[in-house]
Amino acid sequence: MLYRESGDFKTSYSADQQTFPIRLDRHMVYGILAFAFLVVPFLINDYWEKSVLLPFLVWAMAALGLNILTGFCGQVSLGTGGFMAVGAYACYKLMVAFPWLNMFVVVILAGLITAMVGVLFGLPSLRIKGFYLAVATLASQFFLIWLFNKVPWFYNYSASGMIAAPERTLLGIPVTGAEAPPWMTYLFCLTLVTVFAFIAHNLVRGRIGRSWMAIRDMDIAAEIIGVPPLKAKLSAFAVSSFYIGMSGAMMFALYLGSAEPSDSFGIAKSFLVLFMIIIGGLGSILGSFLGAAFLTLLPVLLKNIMVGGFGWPPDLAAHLELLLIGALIMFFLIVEPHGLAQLWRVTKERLRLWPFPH
Amino acid sequence: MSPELLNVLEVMLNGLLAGVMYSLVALGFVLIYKASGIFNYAQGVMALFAALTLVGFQTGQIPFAHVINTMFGTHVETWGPGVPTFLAIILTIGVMVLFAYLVERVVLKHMVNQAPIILFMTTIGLAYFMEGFGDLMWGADIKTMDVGLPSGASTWFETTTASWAAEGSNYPGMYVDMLDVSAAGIAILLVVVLTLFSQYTKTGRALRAVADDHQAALTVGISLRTIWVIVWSIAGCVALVAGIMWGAKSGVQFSLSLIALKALPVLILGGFTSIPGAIVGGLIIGVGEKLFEYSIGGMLGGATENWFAYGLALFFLMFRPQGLFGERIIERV
Amino acid sequence: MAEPTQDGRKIGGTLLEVKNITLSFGGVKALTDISFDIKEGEIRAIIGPNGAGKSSMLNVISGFYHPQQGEVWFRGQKRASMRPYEVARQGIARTFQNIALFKGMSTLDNLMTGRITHMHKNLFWQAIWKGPAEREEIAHRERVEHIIDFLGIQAIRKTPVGRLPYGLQKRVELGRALAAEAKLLLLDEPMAGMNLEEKEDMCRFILDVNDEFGTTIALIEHDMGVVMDLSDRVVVLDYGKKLADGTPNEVRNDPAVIEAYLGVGH
Amino acid sequence: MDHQSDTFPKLLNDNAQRFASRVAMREKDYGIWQSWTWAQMREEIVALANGLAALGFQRGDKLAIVGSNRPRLYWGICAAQCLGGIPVPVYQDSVADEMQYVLEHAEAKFVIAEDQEQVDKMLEIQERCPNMHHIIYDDPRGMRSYRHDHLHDFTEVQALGREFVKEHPEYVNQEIAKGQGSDISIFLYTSGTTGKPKGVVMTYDNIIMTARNSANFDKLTQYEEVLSYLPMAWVGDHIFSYGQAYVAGFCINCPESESTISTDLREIGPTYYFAPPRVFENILTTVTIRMHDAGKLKQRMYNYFMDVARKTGVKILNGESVGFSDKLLYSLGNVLVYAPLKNTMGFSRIRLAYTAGEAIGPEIFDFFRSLGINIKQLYGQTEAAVFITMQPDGQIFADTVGVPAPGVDVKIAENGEVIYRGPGVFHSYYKNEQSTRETKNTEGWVFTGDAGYFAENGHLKIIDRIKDVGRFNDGSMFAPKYIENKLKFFPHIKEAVAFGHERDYCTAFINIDLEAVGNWAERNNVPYASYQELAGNPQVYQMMLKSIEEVNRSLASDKLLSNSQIHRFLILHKELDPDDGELTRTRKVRRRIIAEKYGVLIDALYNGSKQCFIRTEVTFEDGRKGAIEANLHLMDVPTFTPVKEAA
Amino acid sequence: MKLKKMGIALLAAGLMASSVPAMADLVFPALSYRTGPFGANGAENADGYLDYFALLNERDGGIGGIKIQTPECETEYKPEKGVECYESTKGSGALLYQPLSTGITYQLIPKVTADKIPMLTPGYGRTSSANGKVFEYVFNFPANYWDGASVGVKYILDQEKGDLKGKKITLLYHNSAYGKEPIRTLEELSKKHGYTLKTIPVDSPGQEQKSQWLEIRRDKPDYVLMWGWGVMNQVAIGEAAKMGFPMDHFIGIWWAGSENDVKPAGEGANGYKALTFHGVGKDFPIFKDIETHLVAKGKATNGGKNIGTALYNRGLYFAMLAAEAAATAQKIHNTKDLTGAQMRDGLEALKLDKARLEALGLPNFAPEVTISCENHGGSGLVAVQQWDAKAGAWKLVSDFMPSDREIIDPLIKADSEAFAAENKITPRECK
Repeated sequence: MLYRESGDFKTSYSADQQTFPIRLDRHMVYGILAFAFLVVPFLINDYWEKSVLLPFLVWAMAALGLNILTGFCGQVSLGTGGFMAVGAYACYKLMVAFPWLNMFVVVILAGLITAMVGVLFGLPSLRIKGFYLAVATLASQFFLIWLFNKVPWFYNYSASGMIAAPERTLLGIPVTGAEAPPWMTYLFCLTLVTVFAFIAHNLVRGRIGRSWMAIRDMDIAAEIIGVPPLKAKLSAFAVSSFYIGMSGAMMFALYLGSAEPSDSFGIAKSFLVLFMIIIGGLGSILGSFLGAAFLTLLPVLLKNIMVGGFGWPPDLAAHLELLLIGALIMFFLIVEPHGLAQLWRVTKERLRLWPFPH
Repeated sequence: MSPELLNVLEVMLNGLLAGVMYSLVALGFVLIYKASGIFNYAQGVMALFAALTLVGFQTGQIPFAHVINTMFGTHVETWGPGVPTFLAIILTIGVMVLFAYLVERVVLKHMVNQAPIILFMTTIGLAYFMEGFGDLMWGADIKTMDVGLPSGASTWFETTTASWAAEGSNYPGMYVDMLDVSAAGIAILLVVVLTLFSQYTKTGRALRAVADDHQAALTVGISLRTIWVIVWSIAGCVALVAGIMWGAKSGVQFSLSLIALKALPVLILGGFTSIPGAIVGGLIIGVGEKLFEYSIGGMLGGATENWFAYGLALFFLMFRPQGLFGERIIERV
Repeated sequence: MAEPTQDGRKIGGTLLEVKNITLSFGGVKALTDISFDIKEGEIRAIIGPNGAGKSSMLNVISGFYHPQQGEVWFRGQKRASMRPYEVARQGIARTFQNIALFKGMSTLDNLMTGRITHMHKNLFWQAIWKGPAEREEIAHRERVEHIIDFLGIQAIRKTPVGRLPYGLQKRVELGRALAAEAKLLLLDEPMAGMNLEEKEDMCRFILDVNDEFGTTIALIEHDMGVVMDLSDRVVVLDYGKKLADGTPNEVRNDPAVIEAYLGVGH
Repeated sequence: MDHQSDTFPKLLNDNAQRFASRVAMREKDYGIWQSWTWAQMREEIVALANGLAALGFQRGDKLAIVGSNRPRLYWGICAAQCLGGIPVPVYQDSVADEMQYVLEHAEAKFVIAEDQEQVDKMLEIQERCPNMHHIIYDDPRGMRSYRHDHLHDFTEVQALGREFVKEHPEYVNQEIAKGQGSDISIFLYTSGTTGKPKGVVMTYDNIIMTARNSANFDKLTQYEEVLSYLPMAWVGDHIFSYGQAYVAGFCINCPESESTISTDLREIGPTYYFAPPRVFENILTTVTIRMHDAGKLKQRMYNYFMDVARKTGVKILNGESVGFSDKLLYSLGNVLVYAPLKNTMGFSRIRLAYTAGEAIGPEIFDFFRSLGINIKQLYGQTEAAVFITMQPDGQIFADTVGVPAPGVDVKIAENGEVIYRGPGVFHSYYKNEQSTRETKNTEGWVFTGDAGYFAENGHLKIIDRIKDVGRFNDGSMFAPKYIENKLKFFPHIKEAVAFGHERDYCTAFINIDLEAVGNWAERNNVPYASYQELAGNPQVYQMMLKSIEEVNRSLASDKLLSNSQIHRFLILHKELDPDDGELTRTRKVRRRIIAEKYGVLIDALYNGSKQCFIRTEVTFEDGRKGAIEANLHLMDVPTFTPVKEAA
Repeated sequence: MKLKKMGIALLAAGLMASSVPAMADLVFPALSYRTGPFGANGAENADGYLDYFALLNERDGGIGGIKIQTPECETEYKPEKGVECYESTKGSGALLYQPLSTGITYQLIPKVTADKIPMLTPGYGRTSSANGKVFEYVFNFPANYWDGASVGVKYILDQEKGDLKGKKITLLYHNSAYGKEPIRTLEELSKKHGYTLKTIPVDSPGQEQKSQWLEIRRDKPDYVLMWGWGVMNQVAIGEAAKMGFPMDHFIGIWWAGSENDVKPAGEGANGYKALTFHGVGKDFPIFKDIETHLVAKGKATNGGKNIGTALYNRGLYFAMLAAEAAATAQKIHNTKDLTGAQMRDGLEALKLDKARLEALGLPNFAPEVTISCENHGGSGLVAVQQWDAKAGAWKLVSDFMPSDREIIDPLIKADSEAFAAENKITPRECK
């Protein structure tokens, strides 16, 4: 209905394979980005920052990462929480050891460190496949959490074993710590997520992305046409862990401000991110965002409606919330097993064909 | 025998018994996976739900009392003294069968031919749903599970083993929990019953056929959907057994659902499709993690069991990627 | 050296040679002492009844199976035991008996994946995209577009291959192998399961590929008629052993072949 | 335009300077729209011209163009004209024999063929065309093993030209300068409903002046986008995609292939568009069918807003005043229905669309106009270089074809025939003095062969071919085409043939539209295995009956034609097909052939029988011949008493 | 299109925190956790907390005549949810936060300081926040984990007649930040008292403790201290009982001292001890008020089914501390409506003596509490309670004993100073 594609034709390959080939999509994305970068910072307050926007951005980053591994390369991982912890602790150690280091650099370095750890734990994927791999990645989840709990060096021997983000500034404005204004942390995360979402898109549309997808769709055929499985799988683990590490770093330094391994990065987080990409859509960048939005916003929404709106006792609401989320997840998987991204694709297709049904 | 050796034996014995407890949970996973290819993450929550239901019947709780009270401002809690344990178990089995039926009707029916990971995720959704549902139905407080199983240290075993130790070593004897022993007994019974069931009943044979070939099963004359209901019912009963055992250890509470995490390494080690695998896997994991904690864990600062179980399973997988007893994955071009 | 055939194609020297290949799976012999060669520019067929070891032979050449005995010589050099992707990088491409396309990708992406051995821009450039990576992508896109044009699959360029009918999938798979611009193209039953029209199309494509690009082709086929029309030389396998080797005419008149293959009334 | 270049090569030079960086041509190829600016296109054409010269192409030589709309073939036309040669575009779907006649008749020395398929045809007829020296092909696919000395790859010819120009740098420029407006520019062969095709000889003045006049009439600019998909041999394409493009400097877009035209149309979104009525009809049919599949709510929305559009859309387009609420409703409809609909059809950007060749159904005409698509009718023929009459903006009527085009005089001869003269009037029929004299009198008036009259508002109305207009036995007028058109306005009727000349009453053959009726069958669970079975279905008969009754009702109200009500009809068991000679290539009914072939059926229609057996020869797509047999039902239709006062 | 916009507007509205109480009320947000693995404990605690404020509203018309609002927010014991709860309630004029989770406490420490809303974490949270000079808005009186550890050892010392030389004490702890809290104190104390300390971690959730308890069985320690949480407690107590470990030598921290922890073990748990910093049982006058003003009117939270449990009493006590501080603040600032900073002043001037407790209907329920600007941690008086399985009730078996300040104060000082240095906080001067 909204699409006017007539006359929107491509005269070069670079136009044909651009990120948003349809003009309206492009304009919509520009609009959303402009809104997110130029308008939201003026509207944001603590509540929106901490309850809605930062969690969304942090989880979107993690979902991007896991989607690269699971959605694009077909390797199911339940070690996300552990890798986020690596990112968080790497970030903490870097912040403490190099207080002068720019926060962007810190987060990216934390991601790189996580990428290395990811490669290490990705090695079994060469032999183990499917659910066996999924469960095997739990080994990394449990081991990493145990490690960060056990080795005091990671938490700088603090009495409690908690790590807390010291204040760091960017352009003279605090970006971590309690004094950081909401718009600053928001913009920081938004910038990272935006940039790396585009990078993720670039990766998946090119040679590397295709080698991942080839492995995902049919690994033997992929190898026989010249995709080295070792390189493809490990690069997927590396890139995926890089993103997850950054999200862990963001979660620790900007969103929560402090962290403790089992509370903040437990196995529940691994499942949560996996859910995000499945509800959102495997193998879809957009899906990562939709999934993250769905699963971070839905509970807040349900809670506000049930407790705030209907005035039900919080415990009842909490149980009901769990029940509803479970039911909604099942409902979505039944209705559209390929996730919200597919739902959007179908909707878009219908809008493009409007008023025709097909 | 030296006390050290006896200590090792004691650790191993307890490891074996702990392993049986893991197997009890893993068994439910295997049953469903074998028949339908669904990796049912909700198995742990099913155990919790079954245990909650059992206790609820035993103590005569009114389901959804809290909801009713909130909505109508009443103060109902129980409807009476509860029913005898045996009857409660029967009733609970009934509930689990009903549950299996509903799961098939409402959820699985729509999920035929979906990718395994989607099915897996659906069961996690189911797990969330049941956690919420169980809490709403029976309340979130911790309940005591008592079905009259023996519990506590076996003094007979303690004194017997104490005599094995060298004179004067002041060895107290080996510890073994009667609950664990009875769990092992029940597990054996369960496996025997399941084996007999699958060997000597028509339904059982159909189940085996389904595991081998979905098409073939249809020719046996039982619809796939019926088979799914049966399998989920059986898995529900297995979950009830696991719930009773684990509930007796820790009380019936939310954490009971987390036993699924203890069963996962057992599963990958034994193979998703093998009932003997679930048993042997459980034993290996149980002994392995206990021995590791006993011998090396302390040096690493302890609490190694959680990850070591997975590490051990991973180690086995490197040699057999389909698990010890799993069906061999054949790669074809 | 090069001798033109009657229709003006050039057949050159030996491109690939297998020598005394023996392959067994846990005691069951799939191939016994097989030797033959493939000359540059020719269409070489491997035929034989079901279970004759044709696919195993192809799998040996493409590095998926490693024979217990025997050697594979490619472009005049003895080949070490290789992983399949290394074989691909040497310039051997193939299709599969049961279509092995990447179902989640579009036709275009499947063909682009075929060019993976020719693309080299690293992760960094890929991440930035604008610049070298995009240029490389476009350069290869152009070549792939020519293959799309060649195979007449423009209309399904951006369709996910999972949605295509069987015949088209086969064509896309051929396209993917072509995209690799390999020296040697192995086709595993390219016409299996096709109707007459599709078979004719596929024959045309195979001949055209050989003709236009001068690609050497080795193919396995069940349909004797097709093979005889298509190929320059035929090797016949039966129960893992070589029965005959020669031009279609020679093979057709070989008594052993008649006995083992034609005699059974296919 | 201050300067008045009088030949296309000169216009090309002008455009290459005026619009150097504007895109002159695009072609969908290798997945994207490959583009050439005017400057680039000139370079290509000049290289080709030089190449042709190098191969020995002389002034006055003929260059046949065989193939579908490809840039290179268009370049071939201009390249030949550069050298003072005469391009002869040929209908590409003609079989070899038909081509042979044209090529031989035109004495074509050079051929530019599109691909292997066309080259094969050329090679087949080569021996019978002794003049044909060189065949140049555009697409080398599959032609590696062709070993013929006179076969040239297009790029090789251009390469040859680029060499040639080094030695003769001024040759082509000189040749271009030699050309003048009165020179022959092109031969356009008419398909001809009867007999052999005639080669219409056109001068540069004919084409260029007509193109210029019409471009001014409709204010065409260099910003237009046109999709060229109609046969290059047809005068319409030559004017719209060549003449007007060179004059106005706008861009021509060639589709990827015939099968992708609708996609390509949608992608390009032309601003200026020509299509025969049947194309618009097909579009409407498709729209209707696709909307049938939509949900209830959507259908109701669509129907509601289409009603709104019919009420106000046409008025808005005609510049009439419309109430505010209607305007508001229309703009809402525009968001929800019209604009998306135009988008899916590829008409979002359309500024001007023309239709001609046949009468267009008023419903179809109004449908498009109510959506805001400025579709107009024109009346023309090859001999006039298209334009005889055109509809000026704001004076659009479905049943008339407009006022005389700029510079054209039109009048009605005594016998009712429309005659005209003007700048576009053709030079002559090639090698056919007699026909030329028969068609064009000494004063320059050309006989159209159409019967028509001027309505009160000064617009021309065409009834039928003058020779087809017959008389019933009672002496009243019988205009078969008029009746057939009325029938064909129903979406489920694809073709109709009316009979009645020298008979007592009117009868008709009906061809069902497989797409429309098939869709209906699917929706109503009517099983059918073949076209024949569907055509014979009693329910289908009932459907047709209803439509024909409606036609009768409307005919009854026309005082001239009330006698033409259809009394009996049958549904043909096979589609009328150009391959069987039943239709012309432009899908006009060949009455004589049909009358011969289906004489049995016609007799049956008049002898009152209820059934009739028929056996027909058919030609299959691959050229094989066969026969089909059928037992057809004949059906009576109620007729109405003529209304005295025409409504 | 329009639908979509409406959807977005609805979504935005739904995401906004919707409860905005009248500003005139005193707001004490209740961050509770009633679901998840620890939900059973959280529910009891929250019931006590809410009931006390409800009682004040019903009986006294609030504090100083101003009604109290207690918007409840479910944290699920998760840090992120806690932060969300904090952000969604702080705008409504919240006076004091009691997050009931150490994890959430850590998230909130910098935030409450920035927002100038005091936070009270009795018996949990960051131990070194007892230093009021550094932690201006964070309070953790009346006792913290280190007090607990110290008093635990002191109680053992009393049991062993003042001599711990050669004795073996084992700490069984939840392998998390919380569980590791007492280790340093116990190590320091072992140096002082000469006992051998062994620490055994249990990984969360702790359903399987065979290894740990076999180890304890082999080691035969004289005492086992337990820093457990959730299912770990129930399993540990069960295992101890089955192995025949003398239950009266098994002492848990106050978070391992609820009815929930002991009941599943049945008779076996008899004699198990736990630390506490407040009284147990229903034997206080205030429960009569609760009965008449709440239960009878159907206003008790959850139908009053948790009244009198250890954790209910704790919630009650937490609420009472808050209410008293608010009353104090009202007195100091001579205003009815309070701000966060005024509330802080109230907390710092809080004085709860025997008389006041009696007046509140809680005679001898807890030791005296005196808070000051420097001392946000209170006196650290802790008692021991013991489980009587037959009666199904806890009873106090010791007095409220002071912790070993010699050991603890330097630890607090060191940790808080490190925190100050790390976060560039200049400790404030206290008048």
